Amino acid sequence: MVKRTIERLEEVVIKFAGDSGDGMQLTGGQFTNTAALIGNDLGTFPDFPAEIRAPQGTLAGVSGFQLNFGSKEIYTPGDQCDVLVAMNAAALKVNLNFLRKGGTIIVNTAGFDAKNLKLAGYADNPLDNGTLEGYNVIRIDITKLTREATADITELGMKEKDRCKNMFVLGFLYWMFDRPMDHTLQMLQTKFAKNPAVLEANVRALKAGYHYGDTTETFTTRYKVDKAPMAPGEYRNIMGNQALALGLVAAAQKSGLKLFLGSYPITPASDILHELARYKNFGIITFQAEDEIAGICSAIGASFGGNIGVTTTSGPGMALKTEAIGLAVMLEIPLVICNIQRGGPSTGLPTKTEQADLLQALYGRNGECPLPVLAACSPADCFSAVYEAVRIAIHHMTPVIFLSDGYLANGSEPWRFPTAEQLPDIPVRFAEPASDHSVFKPYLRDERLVRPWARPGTKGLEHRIGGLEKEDFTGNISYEPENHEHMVKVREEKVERIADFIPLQTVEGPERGEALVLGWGGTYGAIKAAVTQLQQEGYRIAQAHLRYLKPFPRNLGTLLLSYDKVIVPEINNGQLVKVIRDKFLVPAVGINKIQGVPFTKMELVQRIKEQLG
Amino acid sequence: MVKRTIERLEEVVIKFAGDSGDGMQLTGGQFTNTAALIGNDLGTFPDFPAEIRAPQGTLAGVSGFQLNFGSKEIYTPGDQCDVLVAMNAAALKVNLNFLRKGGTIIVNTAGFDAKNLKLAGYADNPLDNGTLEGYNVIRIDITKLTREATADITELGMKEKDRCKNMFVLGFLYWMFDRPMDHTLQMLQTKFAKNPAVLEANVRALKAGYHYGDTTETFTTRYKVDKAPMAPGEYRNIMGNQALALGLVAAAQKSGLKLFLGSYPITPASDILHELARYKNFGIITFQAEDEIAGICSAIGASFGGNIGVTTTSGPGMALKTEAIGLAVMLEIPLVICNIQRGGPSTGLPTKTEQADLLQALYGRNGECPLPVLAACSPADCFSAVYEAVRIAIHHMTPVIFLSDGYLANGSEPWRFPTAEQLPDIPVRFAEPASDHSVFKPYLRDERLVRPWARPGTKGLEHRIGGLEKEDFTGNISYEPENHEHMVKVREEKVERIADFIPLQTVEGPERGEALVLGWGGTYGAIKAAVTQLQQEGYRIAQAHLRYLKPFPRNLGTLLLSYDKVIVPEINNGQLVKVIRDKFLVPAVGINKIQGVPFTKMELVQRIKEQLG
Amino acid sequence: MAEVTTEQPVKLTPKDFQTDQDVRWCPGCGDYSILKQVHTILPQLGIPREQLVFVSGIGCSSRFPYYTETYGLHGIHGRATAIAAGLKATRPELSVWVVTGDGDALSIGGNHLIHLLRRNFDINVLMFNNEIYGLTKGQYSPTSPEGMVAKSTPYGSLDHPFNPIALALGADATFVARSMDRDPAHLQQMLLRCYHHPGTSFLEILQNCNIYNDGAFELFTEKATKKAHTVFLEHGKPLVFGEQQEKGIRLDGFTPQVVSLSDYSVDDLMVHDENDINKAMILSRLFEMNNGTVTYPKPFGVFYVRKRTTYEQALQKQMEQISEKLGAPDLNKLLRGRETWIVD
Amino acid sequence: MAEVTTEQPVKLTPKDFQTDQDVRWCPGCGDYSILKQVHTILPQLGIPREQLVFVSGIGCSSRFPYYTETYGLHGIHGRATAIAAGLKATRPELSVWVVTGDGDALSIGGNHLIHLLRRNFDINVLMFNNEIYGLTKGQYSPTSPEGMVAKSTPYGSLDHPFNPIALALGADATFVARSMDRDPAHLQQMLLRCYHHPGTSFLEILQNCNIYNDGAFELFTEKATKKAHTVFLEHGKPLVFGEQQEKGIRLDGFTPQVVSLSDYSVDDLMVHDENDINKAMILSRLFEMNNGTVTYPKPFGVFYVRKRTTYEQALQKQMEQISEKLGAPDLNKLLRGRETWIVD
Ligand SMILES: Cc1ncc(C[n+]2csc(CCOP(=O)(O)OP(=O)(O)O)c2C)c(N)n1
Ligand SMILES: Cc1ncc(C[n+]2csc(CCOP(=O)(O)OP(=O)(O)O)c2C)c(N)n1
Ligand code: SF4
Ligand code: SF4
Ligand SMILES: [Mg+2]
Ligand SMILES: [Mg+2]
Repeated sequence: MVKRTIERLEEVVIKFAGDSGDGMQLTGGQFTNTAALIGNDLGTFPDFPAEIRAPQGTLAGVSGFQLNFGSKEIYTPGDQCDVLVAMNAAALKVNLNFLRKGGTIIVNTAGFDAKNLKLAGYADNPLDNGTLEGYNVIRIDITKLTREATADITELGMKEKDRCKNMFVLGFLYWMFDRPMDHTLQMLQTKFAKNPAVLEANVRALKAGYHYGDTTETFTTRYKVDKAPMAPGEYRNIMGNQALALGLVAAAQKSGLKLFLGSYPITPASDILHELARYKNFGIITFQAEDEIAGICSAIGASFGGNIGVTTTSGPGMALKTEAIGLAVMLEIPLVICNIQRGGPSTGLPTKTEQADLLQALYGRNGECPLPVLAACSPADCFSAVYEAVRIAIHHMTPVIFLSDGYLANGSEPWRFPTAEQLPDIPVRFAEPASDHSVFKPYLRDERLVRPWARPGTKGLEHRIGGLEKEDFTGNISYEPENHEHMVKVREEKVERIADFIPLQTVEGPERGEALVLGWGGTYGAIKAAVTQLQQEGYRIAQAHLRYLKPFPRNLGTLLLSYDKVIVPEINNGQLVKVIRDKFLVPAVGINKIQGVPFTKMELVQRIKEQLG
Repeated sequence: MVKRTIERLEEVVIKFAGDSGDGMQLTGGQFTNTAALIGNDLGTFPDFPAEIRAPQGTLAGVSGFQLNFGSKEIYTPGDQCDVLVAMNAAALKVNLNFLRKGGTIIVNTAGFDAKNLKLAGYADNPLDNGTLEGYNVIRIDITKLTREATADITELGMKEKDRCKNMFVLGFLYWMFDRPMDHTLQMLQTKFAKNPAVLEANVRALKAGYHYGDTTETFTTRYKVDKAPMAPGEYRNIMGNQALALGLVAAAQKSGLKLFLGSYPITPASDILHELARYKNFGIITFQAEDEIAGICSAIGASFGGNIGVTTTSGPGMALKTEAIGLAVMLEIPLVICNIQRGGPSTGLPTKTEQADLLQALYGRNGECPLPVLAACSPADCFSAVYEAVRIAIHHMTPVIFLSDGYLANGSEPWRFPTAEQLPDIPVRFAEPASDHSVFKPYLRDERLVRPWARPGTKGLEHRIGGLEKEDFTGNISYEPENHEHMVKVREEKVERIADFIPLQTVEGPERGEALVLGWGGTYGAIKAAVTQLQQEGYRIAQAHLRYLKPFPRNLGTLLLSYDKVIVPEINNGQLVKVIRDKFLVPAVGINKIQGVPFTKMELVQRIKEQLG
Repeated sequence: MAEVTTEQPVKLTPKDFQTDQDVRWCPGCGDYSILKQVHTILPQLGIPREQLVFVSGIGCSSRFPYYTETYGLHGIHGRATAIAAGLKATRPELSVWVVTGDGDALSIGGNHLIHLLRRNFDINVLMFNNEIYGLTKGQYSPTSPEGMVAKSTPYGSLDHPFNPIALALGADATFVARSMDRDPAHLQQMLLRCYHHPGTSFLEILQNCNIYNDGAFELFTEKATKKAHTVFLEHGKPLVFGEQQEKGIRLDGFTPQVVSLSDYSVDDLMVHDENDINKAMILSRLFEMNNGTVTYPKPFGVFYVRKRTTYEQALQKQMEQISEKLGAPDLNKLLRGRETWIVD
Repeated sequence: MAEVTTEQPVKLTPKDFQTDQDVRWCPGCGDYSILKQVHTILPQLGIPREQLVFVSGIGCSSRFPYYTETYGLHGIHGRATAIAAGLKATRPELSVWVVTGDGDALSIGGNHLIHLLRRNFDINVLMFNNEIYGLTKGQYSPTSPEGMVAKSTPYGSLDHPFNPIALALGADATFVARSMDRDPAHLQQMLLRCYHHPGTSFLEILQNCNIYNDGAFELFTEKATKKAHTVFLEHGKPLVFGEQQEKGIRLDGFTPQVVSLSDYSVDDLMVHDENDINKAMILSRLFEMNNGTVTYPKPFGVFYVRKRTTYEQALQKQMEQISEKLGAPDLNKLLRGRETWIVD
């Protein structure tokens, strides 16, 4: 047996790519979980085709899953990949330019027959014509080997056996990166408990892949990626939408309130609805409404009823909700509106990510209609950020807009999940009838300018409210000029005072310097990676990432003045930068990318350098 | 007979106030027309009750009509009134604090009986208890005198006779301001042609009022307001919504296109629908849709069909249209969206004015979704501004948002209307099939980045477009990252290039100085009046009023830098000022009023002075 | 119908349901009578004020909650039904009422209405049909007759109107009825039926807008013509009407005929069966059959009623079943998920 | 139906209606068949491609326009009907088709659909009913059966579904029909009927989503069961069905009964009259009558059709009348208004 080198790597990016039917998401997910269990830090991002099921073998049908894992802190799913798995010609074509020069390609040679080449639009075979020069190409006839491995399972047809191809690849990669198969074997046991033949086929394919690496003499290098130095604790892997759903459930539990989700399906927000629909035993009610307007309006009804009303949506759905958001602002009831942003405008790029709904969140309603806006910065952060959104909504009796995006929603990362006890309390205080039986005043405010929440069914608090301008204190309809101005100012001030109840903005890096890179939302990881590298290169720059977009943390203005330059990278055409310039009159500049995909570290490094001159 | 003084006045403000049923709008309108015919410059504003028909005699039921007319240029309906007509106690109570000290009050004493006083919430009679000290009070039992004047018209009952009270007042005011009755007599002839008894009663009341002034010895002063030095030409009086409707009709005629209005009624925009519905012979199609979404969507269908699609609405309706506006931006079709702003947020103050939808117009959509935004600055300006909006929509193949407001919509002023020939051309060029029969490219752009408009029914131009991101040139669906960024930038740049086809921003006043007062929309008159006064007081300030809010005129930035200070008065909580600060990084400051009513000249004068320190 | 337990039997009077707000409808508006009938029946429900919620949209009619001393939400145009659904889903023990207009319910709110009806939340929908937009000062509505001259249609409307009863039946409503502002006794009876029906109750109330559409329903409300032009539906009773109760409705196949009781006996007449959807559908179109020769009366009363699980019942049952199956909620277990690892 | 004049008779083939875009539905999707049948009948209409416009909303089905070489507009979710109305109002000479899904038409777009139907624009609405949201990957829709387990209802849906035919009839539609993806000949026939009906044609097309709701309509589409579970409506013909055409539908009062032709003769059966609204309403609920004991078939074909002036006809007539009355437009006169004065 040939002795093989084992190379130690700090960080590896693998992209699994194949036809939609090839099971790449599952493969990637399994590799991810195994890496996590071993103790690597990681970040993942799936790359679904826009069509439900595009014809097999076509470019439109390619489905991918990217995983970045390492023995150091990982901030993103990775810029370029080190290893590309290409199950067919189309998968190679779509992904080749994301592979770094010198990287490894594992190809299923069976996916490069004449038909596949034609569907992928290759005139001749890239495996043979020099296209892949400079890469380390590992050719395996995965189809054939899988068939062989499962040859004597007579219960299954060829088609079913071929479906195990992905396990072969996974086995091979487990071998290559020296990972145990246990986790996946366990998963297969559970998944196919009722179907022993399929189970057997999958297990055989997995092991065949592993042993193929082990026994075939061609492959001389194996890699080892050690544990990452992560904060001690118990971890799980989590995707953004899942974290968001759990954050809502946790908030419901901790507040002791029922949570009602009124929602209408839309990519990439639907999974929150799907996820929450499973938690009926947590008292979570999900209501698939007839449209987005009914989604938010039913949530408003639920909030008026003394529950946590939530609605989830994306771009076009958000546009439809703006009238009702105005009502919620007038009613001053707790409500959480989650916008999982996607590429716009209009129907836009439904399956791609973007951050272009910030100005809509801040200003996209008729009239002066202020409300708090929060954004999550990583998949796992969706949990705590939405939890905070619920807390603010209840504590300050206000609708809150919570922004996530397609990248966070479908991306995943390790999460040191909290225990229920560690979560901050969400105290709820419903109004109670005055002891002197005086008339209830639904708009009598406390020092935070917050009005009482009267739960229908409570004797003595009967009251009527609506979307017309109302008299302060009594809530009666009022057309009085001065009252209107007063109420507009009070509603604004109420939101601004939330700043007294949120943390000051922190920075990562020097307290003053050449530049502050100011971001928000899903760009955190990429900015972090880029700024870290630039700091290592000696630049005196720092990073600040906003969770609170309205109100801003009290110290933001002072903070901005401590740097020579403020640079604002965004996955849009420049939105936060507008607000910063207006509010603080600093000549902040944007770095913008509007391609439906996140920043890569390297492009940020380069573009920040350009800004630093 | 006593000889009476005739006093010459430069400018007079009269407010007609009474119960909704008292016909004050008609009275005001008649006095206005007569003043206009005489050659006064003028501005008016009606002040409707919020209820359809609040109980008679209550404060909520008071209906008012304010008229400012003069022998000099008039910019607003006036801050305070010189003459108040109060038909009952409630009318007095609601309006007294808008009367200048020393002003004249004409009261109908019959409207101050015990019942009326109680309904108005007066503990005792203000006519007797000193409340009106310092005013010149003219008490007339108008009800009784009207009944007497019409006593022998046996065909009519008391109720019908009492309805002529307003004519008595009008007659009296005609006498007081030395105006001819002809115009009103004519109007009555036409209006009551089929009802001679009612005609007779009205004519008698009118004349009785006139003669009452003439023959009663108590009133010793009459006033004369001479012709104003207006630009020579033919004038008519016009309200904002009416001007807007005419502007649309004119644009349809001049472009040779059909105009389709898809709209859903909402205050204060409904009158545009009502008005346009009358012009069927101009090929105007009005469609009262089932909601605002259907309103704009049907207009989009019409635009796609090669017509001018228009939709009109206000606050809450605008919110509902934002998703469809996004579609129109993607389709790049001509469409005019008129938002007649009202008090917000939510249902807000439906019958009051506000300018708080500017940021919504600019940013209130999902994704990067740019379109031109224009605003009218006076009732008559609604005509030319909306005409320009149509021109831009067609010339640049883009939806355009046109902003007016409740104040402009219902206000009126003299209008030197153009002839059809004087109106700028609106050339329309539909795409034609290529002579070489090559495939039609719906997104092939010209040097203005404008795409061709292909009219369904044209052979060879069959094409399919929609709200998904599209490839430039072909218009095919495209999920390509670079294409998306390109298209986002192109759509933005296309709108920005409109700046090459609009006039540079002008200023009224010195070219440099202490301050520039920058406004937009319905505040023009009030700012003009205030700035004029301040200039007369010696301040070196100027006024610039924006018609184009996106794109800004090319010279705006330079212009702002020519003044020490930029002051932005708005009927909102500060919206244009945000855009100016962001875009030009000048420390512009706002003067804001959010009371559902326009600025008065004097409060602007004072608040600008405060800013000047 | 909502089940409610209270400490003590509640003794309320109509006056207890008046608020301190001035009622601001136009003098003479039909809304006043409806308000009065509602205030009259509310004390008869035997539930305390705090268990009642009135939700409305926008329109003259939608000002209703301000005038009723219960919990109330004056929503946005057309969305009262959607708001009420969310409230009822989370608070099934409350008695939820929607007050809406023909524009609010059938124009902008048409979709939420039909979805509410199919889902069958136990909510009582009172649709004030004045065949006009009152609040916005007189445009025609989706129930206005073709040719109506109104503010937005100076030359007459072109729209074929909805038949609200037929639409509700088409949307699988479980309770469909019609009454009018000018028949207090009947209206009260219908309101009580709405309350007692467990499921969405759709009640069309013809309401006179004396400012913008005065007299639209004179034929049915005025003494002189009412008897000849209305037929009051009663379960199990034959369809008899006319000045002297001298006419009836008979079915010729599926085609309703107006017959004289001098030619036919009462036994020949169609007998109303409020549980028969097919009959209900036929009756929903009875008045439309008017032609030059024969005048068909307009039916009032309950067209159709059936029992079907309410949405909130099904929801509650499902939640209980699932909870039983999955056990008590364990947040820590949920947060852990299925796979974890420990870093130390 | 749209009247069109062209210079020359047009001779087109189905191929002429294919575009250069790859069809991106899932392999096996029922949409392919529908596309094919539409492409098959289009050349039979005798109108040129440029006179045709396909408007759609959002959904798998709504991608249709991209695959059809005519004018096309892929709109936003639920609004195709509203867009089409504006197009047809201004361009009555075009033949306008709406392609929509059960979610697009009945969920978010329910309101525009029912308003389109009552207004009766001459537009052909093809609703692909797969009882699921395809494009968003498998949530239940307003036509999904109660209890359906889908992405958003892991424990079964609680919603009582719409009956699209009953809803359309309740909304006063003038043409209501049903067909299926798997019966090309019938589908073609129905498409042609839609085209030739002057007014809004509502055609429900049962369509198999083989990814998220495979086999939902097997009972009606598969050879083994089709004959026993479907009844094809033909005007003037008795309602016969069954494996051997051995069964029929008979009316007992208003209640349809399934009878065996060994017990009854064909003459006893209900005869389809597509102009009878009452019969159509009864038939619309036929399949719902299934209970443990008796199985009622699902009707296919034209349930109901009637002539009623189309909206655009009424509009055009009104515009002509007004123009005649008011005379040629005179912009200068309009701008002057009624009262002017001269300043010199
Ligand atoms: C989104 C929105 N669109 C339009 C309006 C304007 N609006 C208020 S009430 C109304 C119609 C009222 O008609 P109806 O529902 O019949 O009530 P009614 O006043 O006749 O009782 C309209 C169009 C609004 N408030 N909000
Ligand atoms: C405003 C808006 N809401 C939601 C969506 C997401 N969405 C797209 S298609 C669709 C439903 C599709 O179902 P259906 O109409 O039945 O079409 P099918 O895909 O089944 O053919 C939804 C919810 C959207 N695009 N826009
Ligand atoms: S406008 Fe009509 S419906 Fe509205 S309050 Fe007045 S009378 Fe009643
Ligand atoms: S998801 Fe279903 S409806 Fe959509 S294309 Fe695939 S099979 Fe057809
Ligand atoms: Mg109404
Ligand atoms: Mg579907």
